[in-house]
Amino acid sequence: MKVFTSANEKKLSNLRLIGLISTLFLLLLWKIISIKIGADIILPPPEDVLIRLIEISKSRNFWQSILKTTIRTLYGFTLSFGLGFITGIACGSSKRVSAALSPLISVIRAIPVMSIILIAMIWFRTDMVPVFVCFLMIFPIITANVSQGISEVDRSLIEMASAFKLSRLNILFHITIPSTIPFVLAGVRAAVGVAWKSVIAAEVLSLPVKAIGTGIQFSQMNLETAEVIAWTVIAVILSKISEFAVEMVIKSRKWRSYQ
Amino acid sequence: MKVFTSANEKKLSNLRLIGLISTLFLLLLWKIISIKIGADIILPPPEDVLIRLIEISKSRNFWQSILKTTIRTLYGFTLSFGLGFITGIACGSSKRVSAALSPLISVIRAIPVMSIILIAMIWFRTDMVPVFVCFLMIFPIITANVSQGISEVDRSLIEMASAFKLSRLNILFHITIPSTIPFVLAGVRAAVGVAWKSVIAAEVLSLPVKAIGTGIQFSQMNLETAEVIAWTVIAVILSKISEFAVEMVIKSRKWRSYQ
Amino acid sequence: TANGVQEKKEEIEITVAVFKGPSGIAATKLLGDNFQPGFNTKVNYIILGSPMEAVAKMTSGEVDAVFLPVNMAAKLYTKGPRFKLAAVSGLGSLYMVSTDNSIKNWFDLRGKTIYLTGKGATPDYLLRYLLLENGLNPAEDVKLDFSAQAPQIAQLMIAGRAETSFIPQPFVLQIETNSNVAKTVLDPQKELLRIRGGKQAFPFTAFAISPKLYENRPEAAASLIEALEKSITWTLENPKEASQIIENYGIMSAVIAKKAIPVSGIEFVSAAEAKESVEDFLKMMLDLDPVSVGGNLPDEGFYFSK
Amino acid sequence: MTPGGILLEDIYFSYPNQNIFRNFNINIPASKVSVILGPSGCGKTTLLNIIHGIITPQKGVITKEHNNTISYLFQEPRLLPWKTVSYNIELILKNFYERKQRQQITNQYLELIGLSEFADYYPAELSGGMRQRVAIARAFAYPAEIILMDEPFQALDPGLKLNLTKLFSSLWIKDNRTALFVTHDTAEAVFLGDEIFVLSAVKPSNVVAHFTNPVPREERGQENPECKNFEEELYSLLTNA
Amino acid sequence: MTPGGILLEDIYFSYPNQNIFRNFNINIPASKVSVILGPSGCGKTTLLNIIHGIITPQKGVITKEHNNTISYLFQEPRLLPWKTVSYNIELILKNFYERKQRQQITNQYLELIGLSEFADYYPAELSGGMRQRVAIARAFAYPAEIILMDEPFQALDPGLKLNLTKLFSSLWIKDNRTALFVTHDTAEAVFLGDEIFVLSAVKPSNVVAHFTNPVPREERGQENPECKNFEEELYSLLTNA
Ligand SMILES: Nc1ncnc2c1ncn2[C@@H]1O[C@H](COP(=O)(O)OP(=O)(O)OP(=O)(O)O)[C@@H](O)[C@H]1O
Ligand SMILES: Nc1ncnc2c1ncn2[C@@H]1O[C@H](COP(=O)(O)OP(=O)(O)OP(=O)(O)O)[C@@H](O)[C@H]1O
Ligand SMILES: [Mg+2]
Ligand SMILES: [Mg+2]
Repeated sequence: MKVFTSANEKKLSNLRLIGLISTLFLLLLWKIISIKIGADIILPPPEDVLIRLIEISKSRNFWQSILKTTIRTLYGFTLSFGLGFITGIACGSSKRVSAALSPLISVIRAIPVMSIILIAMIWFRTDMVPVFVCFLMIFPIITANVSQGISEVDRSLIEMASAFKLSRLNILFHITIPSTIPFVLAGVRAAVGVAWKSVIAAEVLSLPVKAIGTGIQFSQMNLETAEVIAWTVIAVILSKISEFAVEMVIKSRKWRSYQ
Repeated sequence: MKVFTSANEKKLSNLRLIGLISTLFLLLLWKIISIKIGADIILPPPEDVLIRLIEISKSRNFWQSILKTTIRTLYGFTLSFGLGFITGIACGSSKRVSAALSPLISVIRAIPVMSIILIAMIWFRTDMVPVFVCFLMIFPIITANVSQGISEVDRSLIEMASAFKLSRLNILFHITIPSTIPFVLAGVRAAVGVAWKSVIAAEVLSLPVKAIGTGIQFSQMNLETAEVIAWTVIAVILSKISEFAVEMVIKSRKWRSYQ
Repeated sequence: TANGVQEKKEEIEITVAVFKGPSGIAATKLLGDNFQPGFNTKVNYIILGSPMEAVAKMTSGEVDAVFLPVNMAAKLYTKGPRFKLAAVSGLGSLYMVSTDNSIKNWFDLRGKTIYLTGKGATPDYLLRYLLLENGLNPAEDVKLDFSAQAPQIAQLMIAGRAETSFIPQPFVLQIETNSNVAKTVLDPQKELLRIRGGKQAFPFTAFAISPKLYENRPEAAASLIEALEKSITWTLENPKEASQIIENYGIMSAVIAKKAIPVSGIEFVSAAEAKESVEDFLKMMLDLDPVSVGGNLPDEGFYFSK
Repeated sequence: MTPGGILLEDIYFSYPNQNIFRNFNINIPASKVSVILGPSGCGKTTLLNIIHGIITPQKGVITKEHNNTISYLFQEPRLLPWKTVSYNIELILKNFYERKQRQQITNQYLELIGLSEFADYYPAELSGGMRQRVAIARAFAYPAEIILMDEPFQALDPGLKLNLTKLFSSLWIKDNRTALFVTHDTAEAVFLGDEIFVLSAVKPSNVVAHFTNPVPREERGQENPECKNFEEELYSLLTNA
Repeated sequence: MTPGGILLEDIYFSYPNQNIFRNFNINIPASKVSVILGPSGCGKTTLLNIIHGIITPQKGVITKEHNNTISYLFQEPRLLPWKTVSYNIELILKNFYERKQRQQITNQYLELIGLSEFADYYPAELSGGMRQRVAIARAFAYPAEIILMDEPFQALDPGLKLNLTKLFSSLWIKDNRTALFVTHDTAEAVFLGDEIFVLSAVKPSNVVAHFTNPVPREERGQENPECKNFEEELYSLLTNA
């Protein structure tokens, strides 16, 4: 015999607790490894990094670097997402377009960043090079997800639409695009981390005046490992924030499919 | 009035033609840009690169480098795919596991490669560093796709399974995993390019003895741009081959869903 | 072995790290002969990609002798695993190259965009110092662009896409031979001597050794240093053979090594001889940015003596 | 072939692993309601798909008037999960009407199927029968010269079924468009169908029986004994086959 | 409550945007076949889901024997698209039998529903009625003390329907398990049901009528006038409501 009354709230706070414990565990692990390695120059303990983080956060340069890197990442992400989405849709909707674009996409997908950076430097302002690198990394991820999504569109719905003679544009907007949404979301989830990573990596190479990557490189050259990690912590936090934003968007979706 | 007889083969060869034309067009574009830039040291014309490619392909080192880089990429890809898939499934199947792993995954997702490379160098042999970098890039892509896939599993099927009291393991293997396959494929498609790119980029940094990345770096040091591009062409071809392999796997899937 | 006397001490293994790139040239003969110092000390040679990699391995105790920038050596002595300076193996080989031949002195750089590499590394500090000394503010009067690596800067210079760069050998040579307009316009080595009044060009690369080596086997260390001196001399005299060895070890390609050997400032200066110039150089860095040398100058112990 | 009708001659169609039609012939008369009966899996849905043009037979001749617009009620509702009930109907009217008129027509048909209140629901929030009704509304609302329906009144309770068959009948009387539907319900077949085709159980499938409804439309009904007899004849044909 | 039966008391259930049950009560007797009739969208499927435990009412008491195993034939086939027909059935037997026996049972039920030839087909390669039959086989094959069925014989031709109702009857007579099914077909209700519940059209829904079938199981059939009368009574109740 089962009697039902409403009660279902503890779970969420339980999950938060698990997350917290696991974060503390990671910090502990870090502490232990740093003690084991026994060289601050390689891996300083968390508290040193915290102190250093507070120190560097006092400078104006710090905040400007964060701002600039964030702008670059947003820019790179938006650009790649936009172009990747359109290209993915175009390739997925027409075999001809796909055949025509596929050599170009393959090149973008495969070209080593090192090989193209010179050309990028000629074409863009140097502080746009990270944006370009970000594009090279993310564009293929989005395209791949979108075109896989399109190939998974429920064919019975497409059949329905063409039975009712819907225009290609209507099919695109009311069937194809909505069906690819889960794939686009997966792509976005995957791409968010890659975006930060690739922008920062490119900053380390191209060293724009204000940039997290420049901060990392500069500190690394000076063997200020605590500072390197302080910058890293910033990068992780930024990425986490953007992940969170993406999750919010994902959760806001209203409909779900039925069988 | 419509009369039907079988005929449907031209299309494929038509698509191939489009692909060919588009490749030729890219080569032409390259030629034009190289003329416009007017400096072989920045962008030599395609024919120079071809000649150089033939020259370097005569050395044994060339083939060994290709082999080694391929092995590293395969290794990195397989490792990240395996771990990413398992993690994705684990996180997608249980909110607790997800809460527990999420801090670690966020760190892996966000940590700039530069910041961890020092530690990586202590822990791995030099020629494993590219594998590690590849892991850092691809693991989050696969995890993201798998967990999105799980959140899209048709709930009516899960309901059916639990109505028939299927064990968690059976649900996992017979419902969850098959449903995520399209997402895994999307992830794989996206990851293949990233794998090559990140391995080669890491090779440029860590310069293992035999490696495409080392080839690129050496040629660049010698200001042999044609050679840099020759190596790049190799990278593109390798990536293209692996893409093709992935497409074959994707096409071999037997079932399709019905509404 | 070099020494007939059998040591009672048990054998130890030490590892000498050589980098890919110009700094590795100094070690050519050591590598080529697989030089062993004796004194029950077995030496392994490894080739590394970058100083960062060496730093990791030095701290973890995997590397006992290494070539690296002088300020990094100082910092690793004060803050890290107490490596000592055993010798200087390379002097500065940086030059200001430009397609604008109206640049006659450092003040003429005003308003220019200068391409250089390594923010936070020696070239960055040195250029800033020289600009300051010549009455220019590095942050305002010039634009420093770090966005390309040395080979890329060279490519841009040759193609006429960049006007002025502050770049090491052998790229200076490459630019001069491949471009008909770009020329070396300023020599920072000379300028530094002018300003600070020293006798010697500033030290660029240090040969540093670990406590394990200098405490347990000072004799072997001395023998190794001696061999390094010979190696450098031999390399400078036999660039052709040397460059083949360099290529075999994957340090550089032979073609480029042959060009680089005479111009890369490879030179042996013993720790004692170098002490004054090193101190002066570190002082200069310290004044510019204390972080670059680890907050303060290294003490006497930094300079190895047998 | 009468104009507006559909003539299939010598149709050959097979799926990769089985042959459905060989030398199949059927003549669907214009401006009449034709019904297809037949055992599960015999090829009724396949036949509708061929007639519509969704699938192409490997051989054969299909003769129908050019540019005939066709409305299709699929065997499954096939609603867009990400659109509301009303939008699912409105969407297919885009080629024909302005926004205002589309909404008006949508509301009118929602009214007819009794789902006005549920206009803003998503398909996942409906019951099975409700989804089927939305699909019916969509097929009815679509302006077409030919209408194909695959088990239109499945999953509906007897009251609704009665209302909707009557609704179909009254709509049909207005414009007499060519209609072809598949059903398993002999009462429905007798009540609505003018021509009744029965497909065979064995494959390749063929028309094994063809009846013309002896009762004129106005006189059909549960009470009419002639209808009863005809229905019983069909029923016994289907249950013995 | 009789043991093996199911008793729902004062059930309250609502979806986010509508209230389905308020103070809802029903007593499903053990070892009998109960039928639920009711207009489309009134809450029949919801009721089965509550009884099964797939959804939890916001308030109320459900009394059933602990650990009763329940088999459920959903309103939609819910087959796994990536598994063959036979594997779809075999899978749900995993908790009970060894591989050999599973295959044997699967084959036996495929035989009963007439799809032996299609054992290795994927669901997408079946017709609608064939999918429904696979779902029926799955629900029948599952060893359970209670069986819930949501419109079990929909989408089937009259011949099959007759066979399968007879099949159900004969299987049921062997073990007399508690059965509850939803249908829109009054003939089916009268032929199979011992207790017949009719739900109301207006929501919150309630049992508006409850009949006990006056005809004993052995005597039921199309020809029996008592059955006919009972069916007509139900039919007019449903069509007038
Ligand atoms: N997931 C859901 N979310 C919101 N509302 C729902 C959901 N499922 C069903 N409903 C609503 O609950 C009501 C009852 O649905 P239910 O499926 O129980 O009807 P039913 O009696 O089985 O109808 P049918 O005979 O058409 O299958 C309907 O009005 C429907 O709109
Ligand atoms: N996509 C497909 N691939 C392979 N075989 C198919 C496919 N669709 C249908 N079939 C086969 O074709 C035959 C006829 O299917 P169809 O859907 O036309 O039957 P139907 O007469 O509509 O049956 P029902 O009354 O059950 O809906 C079936 O045996 C089925 O297995
Ligand atoms: Mg059908
Ligand atoms: Mg229902």
